[in-house]
Amino acid sequence: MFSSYLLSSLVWMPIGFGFLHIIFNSYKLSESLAKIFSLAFNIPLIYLGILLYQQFDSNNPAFQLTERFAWMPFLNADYYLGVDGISMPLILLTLLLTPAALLAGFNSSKGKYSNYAGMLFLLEGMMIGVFLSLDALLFYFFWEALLIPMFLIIGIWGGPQRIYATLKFFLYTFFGSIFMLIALIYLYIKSGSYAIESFYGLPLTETSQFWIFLAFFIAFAIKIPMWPVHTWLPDAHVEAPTGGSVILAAVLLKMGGYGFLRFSLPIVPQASADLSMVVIVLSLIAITYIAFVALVQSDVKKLIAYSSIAHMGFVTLGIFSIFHIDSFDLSLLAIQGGMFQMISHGLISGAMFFAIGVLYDRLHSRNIADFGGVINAMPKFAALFVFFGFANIGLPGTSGFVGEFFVILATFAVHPLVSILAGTTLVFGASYTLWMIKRSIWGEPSSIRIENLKPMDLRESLVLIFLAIGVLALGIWPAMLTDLTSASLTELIQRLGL
Amino acid sequence: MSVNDYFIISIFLFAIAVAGIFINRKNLILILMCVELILLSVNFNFIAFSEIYQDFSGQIFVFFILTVAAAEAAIGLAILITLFRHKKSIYIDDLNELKG
Amino acid sequence: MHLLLSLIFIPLLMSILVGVFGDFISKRLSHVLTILGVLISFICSIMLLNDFLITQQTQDILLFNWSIIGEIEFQIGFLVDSLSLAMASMITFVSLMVHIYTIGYMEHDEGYKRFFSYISLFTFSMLMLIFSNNLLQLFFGWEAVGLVSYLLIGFWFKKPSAINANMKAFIVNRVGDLGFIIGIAIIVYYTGSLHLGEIFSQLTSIEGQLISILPSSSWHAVTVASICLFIGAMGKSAQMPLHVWLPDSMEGPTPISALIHAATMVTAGIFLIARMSPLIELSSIALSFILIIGSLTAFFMGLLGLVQNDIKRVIAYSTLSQLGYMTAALGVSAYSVGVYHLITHGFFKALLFLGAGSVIIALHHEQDIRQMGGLRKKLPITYITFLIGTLSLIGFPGFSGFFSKDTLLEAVHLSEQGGSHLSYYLLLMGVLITTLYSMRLLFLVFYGSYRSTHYPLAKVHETPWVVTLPLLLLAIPSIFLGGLIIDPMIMGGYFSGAIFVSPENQSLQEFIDIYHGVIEFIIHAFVASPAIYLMLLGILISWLIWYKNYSLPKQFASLIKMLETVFKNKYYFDYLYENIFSLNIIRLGKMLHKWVDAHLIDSVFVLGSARTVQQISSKTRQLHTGDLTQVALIFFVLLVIFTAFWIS
Amino acid sequence: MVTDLVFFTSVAILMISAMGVITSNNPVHSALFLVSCFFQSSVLWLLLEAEFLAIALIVIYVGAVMVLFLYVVMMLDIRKNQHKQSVSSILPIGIGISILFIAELIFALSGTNVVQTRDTGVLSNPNNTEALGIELYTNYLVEFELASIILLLGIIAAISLTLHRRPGLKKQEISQQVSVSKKDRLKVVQVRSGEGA
Repeated sequence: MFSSYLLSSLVWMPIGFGFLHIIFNSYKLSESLAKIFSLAFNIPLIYLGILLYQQFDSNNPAFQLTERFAWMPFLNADYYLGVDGISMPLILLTLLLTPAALLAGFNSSKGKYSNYAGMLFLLEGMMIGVFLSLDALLFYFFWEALLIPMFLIIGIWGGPQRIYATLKFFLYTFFGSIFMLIALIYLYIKSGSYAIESFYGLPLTETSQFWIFLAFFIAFAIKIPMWPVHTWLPDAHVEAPTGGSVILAAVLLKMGGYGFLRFSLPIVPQASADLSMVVIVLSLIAITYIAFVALVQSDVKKLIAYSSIAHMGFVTLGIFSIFHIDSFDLSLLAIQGGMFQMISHGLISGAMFFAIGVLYDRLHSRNIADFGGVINAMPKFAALFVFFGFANIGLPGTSGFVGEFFVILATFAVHPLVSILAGTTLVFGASYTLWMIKRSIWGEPSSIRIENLKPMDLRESLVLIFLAIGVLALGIWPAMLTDLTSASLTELIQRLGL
Repeated sequence: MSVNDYFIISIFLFAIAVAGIFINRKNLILILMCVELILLSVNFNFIAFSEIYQDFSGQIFVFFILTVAAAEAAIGLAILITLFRHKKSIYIDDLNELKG
Repeated sequence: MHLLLSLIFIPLLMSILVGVFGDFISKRLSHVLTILGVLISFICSIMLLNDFLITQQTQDILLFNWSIIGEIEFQIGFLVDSLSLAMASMITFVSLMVHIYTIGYMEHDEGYKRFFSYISLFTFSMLMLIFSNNLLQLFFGWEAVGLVSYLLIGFWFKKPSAINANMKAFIVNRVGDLGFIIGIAIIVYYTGSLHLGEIFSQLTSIEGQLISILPSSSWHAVTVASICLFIGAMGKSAQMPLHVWLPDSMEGPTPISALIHAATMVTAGIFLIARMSPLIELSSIALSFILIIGSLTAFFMGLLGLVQNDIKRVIAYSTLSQLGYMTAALGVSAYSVGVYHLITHGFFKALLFLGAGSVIIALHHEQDIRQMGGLRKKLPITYITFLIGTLSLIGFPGFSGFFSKDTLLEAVHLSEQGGSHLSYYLLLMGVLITTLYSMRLLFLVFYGSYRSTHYPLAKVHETPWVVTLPLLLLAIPSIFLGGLIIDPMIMGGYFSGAIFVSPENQSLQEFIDIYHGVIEFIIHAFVASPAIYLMLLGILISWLIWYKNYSLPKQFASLIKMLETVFKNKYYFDYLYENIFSLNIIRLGKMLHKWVDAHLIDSVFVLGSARTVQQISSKTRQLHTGDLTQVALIFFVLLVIFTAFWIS
Repeated sequence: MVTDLVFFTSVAILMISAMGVITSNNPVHSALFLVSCFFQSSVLWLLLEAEFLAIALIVIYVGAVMVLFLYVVMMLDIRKNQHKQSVSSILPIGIGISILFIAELIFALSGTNVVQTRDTGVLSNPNNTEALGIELYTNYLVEFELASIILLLGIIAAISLTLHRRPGLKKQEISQQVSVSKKDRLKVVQVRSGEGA
């Protein structure tokens, strides 16, 4: 049964689990039982993920395993799901990171674990829904609906300034989405259907392309986020609970990049090409400017949040460079770099935020000055933290390297300066990450609390080791991801006529 | 005297009742009374039309209006009493919870 | 193939075993495992070298496809040729010696197992680097050795100076890596491949291309690519102005100073340029650039060694200076000579470092040479081996270093490359300076009287055999290796398959033509080159100053004082980087964060829009008096208006 | 002629009373003026053949609703000096708008020509009360029942709104007294011999 409605199961099963958890809460299910349930629920989901991976044909660029039913016939909106090479890795990422986020909330859910898990499952289902929807209205539905659980996660389990942060997060992203909705409605009027495929290749005038691109761009740029609409991210991350940060950094940001690949590029190729230089410049600003800003952060979560922005700069840089590259191979390299960076950043930043959560649970501080000499009390944690730090820097052998490497290589074809500016991340990324590591991990224990830190427990080590293996595996053999995406991205580039 | 005169009575009664809402700064009871007056003016219309068209519907409707108005008055006064218990006042200027 | 894989991956395996399962194995087992790993590596590399010498066959092996993007193949594979095998033999041998030495040096350290895990990992990374057949893997090894170097410099992570030094080392290296990666990008852009063989076969597609990085200026792509690659090499091989990390890296334990920061990792830059010789050869501007940088480094960094009082730092500056020599050799297209000097230097410099380490252990972690003296009698083995190392370093005739340095000087002398005359004289002066600081170190440490007050001489005794054995084993190649391999390596064209020298840069050939054996080489050195006399002069001067304590004439004193301030401040490079670059970057970051992020974007745009809404609503909220009559009035007014519409 | 006289007298009193309702300062007076209004309306409705409704108006409004009003007015003890401002600031606008409204409606009325149909006697055959009753219990039965439910709801709502439980009031809870069990009241203590107080 699951195999014939695989995609629907992937979307609705987590949502069902989410509601189950909320029901558990109202029946006062014991905390430990809820934890066991929440982990057990992941088993069928991961199994579905494996099924999906097996059934997916990576050589086929088209949408696969599609399910289509009439949903709102009067609007020509269908319940239409499908998976291709672009959404496939993002779904796997979501499936893998949600357990990490669940585990992160075990001791920090303020006694409301059941609700917390419920929200995360709802979020998971909706995120998968965003990646699987092939109907614009359905896409929009999931896109907006997932703000609610995220809003609640930050708003209920967040830090002291959580109300400000949630409102900022919500209003920022909501503001962007409105424009996207307008664009989608316009496209619906033009094409007569909400199916995304029907938007592809619409004969749109240059002016309408421009406005549609702009509308999409605002929505996706805020989500990803790009400079200068990035300021919600540090605040949201700082106030979010660990699990919320993990999901936010690992998956939510990727929706922006996914949107560019699914909507902006194929629907309005002309406008994308015309405005690509603007995006490239903004991405370069994100990469360089944000690095400076990250360097001076005293809050470790803020630092990682800023570094996320810089890393996502590589995603947009890679995606939009393709318009300025003559050679097909290098175009593909650029866009693959962007795609790879999304997945890799998901793993690495997820792990970084998780690791910071481990420290936060013990010290109740995110201030770098309050750390220092953590290695003395928690050597294994320090080893993993330094490992993820180096993955964040983009050390070859970790997944962080691949995306940056691809993009830097490919953007040389755009202009040498682009490549050099993008390459400065090698220096600046190393600077802020190592400086942070130096102040937090190395050195003598800065206080008695650091000396008495208790080492990682099994739950924490398992998550971090698991993510570390993922990061290493992708770094050592990136082909397992690039092969998955290659057919779809190739088709995308060909569709653009480059 | 013609049936039109009843309409004019109705109009004046309505206008007086509405003006009563504006004039009165004293208490809510007066507003409730004005509402009763407004209902009365409406009833006049129904009855007049009933007479004009020789149709019972108008009178039936007035019958129902009377029923509902009675219930309304009872509930309105009950609310008023509850309100008075909470705020120790039914002075209109004190009832500005909706102030933005 | 199996030999090669075990050569490279067994150290990795051992490193993972010891690193991950360190809690479950004893100290003894951890060093046995890693030493066994490196020993296997060493044996394999000797066997492969032997095979190669017999068959003369270069092998290019594909391990797996890392990723294939369109037509661009990112692969992991190995290139087994003369260059990589020569390097591998040296690396595995030095690494083996260092492994053994570490048993003694780190005996009482908490991080004993961690250390062994790191150095085995380093050996693996270095082997990945040198055996790589493509730029991707080369970059991987390049960064991996950087990582291990970072971890090892900060090995004693409680020492603030150590954790500062490791961060500095990594970040400075990253500046170089930026150049490297841009170089790779240029090469991929023009040739569409990362595989070394394919790149070299497609060099025509890059030759003659112009790149304009800044508007209104354009350079030859070859030159830019070569210089970019060389910037990478400058970072790793600590050439001016990216040298600042190397002296600081001496904060790490001495064995790694010997292994990483003298013999192997820092020579990766030299290796890279030698590896890329077919590309570099196409640009004489790049060659001149390399030559000038190299000779400047050789001269100026040597000078700094004169004023250092830390035994390891003196040797570190000596390493910098020697790396400058190698770079200069590359600059005159004498790649084989560069690599030759690299190999001999690897041995005697490792010997010197390990010897210094031996002194340090004997004096119970005392590194200041002002606190030493007269240790000749107390530490006989260390003294003898240190002396051998020093003689080899200063190029005393007959010693290993003599051959490589003399060949190098001849190559620069005969070269017609732009800047080669200046370089030649800088390098010649460098010989004098090398002798001065080396002999100063020798005299201050082993001669004269013991000066330390807090560690009595009576307690000083020779170090255990695990320390002295590597010294003795390294002393042998430090004496003989140079003489033994000069014949095949330089004169016999051993590198002909791996290194390409374009016909117009064949200056070394003249030297090869007049070469008639080792003995004649030594005799020729006395006749043809002033280097040997400068060396002898150096010994004389240093004997006078630091042995006889002959004070300098007054008029020199003030000049020397002034120079000393400059030298002590290391030409103000650190000042420039730390106080001007770093500080201003942080200041810029704070400014951007405060003014752009917090004020402009957040206050003006984000909160500004919120504030505008608030202001508008605070005006409109006054309409909501909450007055019932008013509500009723509005209601009624609207009723009147609609009625008016309805009746009209 | 007599009808005209009755009509105009009633109208005059109705208008004066209505003005009295809205202008008098004392709510009791207002209520009494309102009673007068209802009486006059009742007279006028009689003229319109609505005998039953006229009587019902008096019974319901005068007899029940207005008494309720008076009760409430008396119960609440509204002090006369409570109001600081006896005339609303928006009074001129209110009156202006009211006049405008009157003008509008009269204008509307003058434009239409309502033609009175001949008296068919439907409304008083055999008499108004019976005719209305027949109509109500046949054609409007469902609505009639609904009206009763509304009244019921009104009763329940009024009671539940005004029912006021004062905390701290001492009173008997019989249901609780009855449902008491032994172990709530009785505690068996084992007293060791020789240790008892």
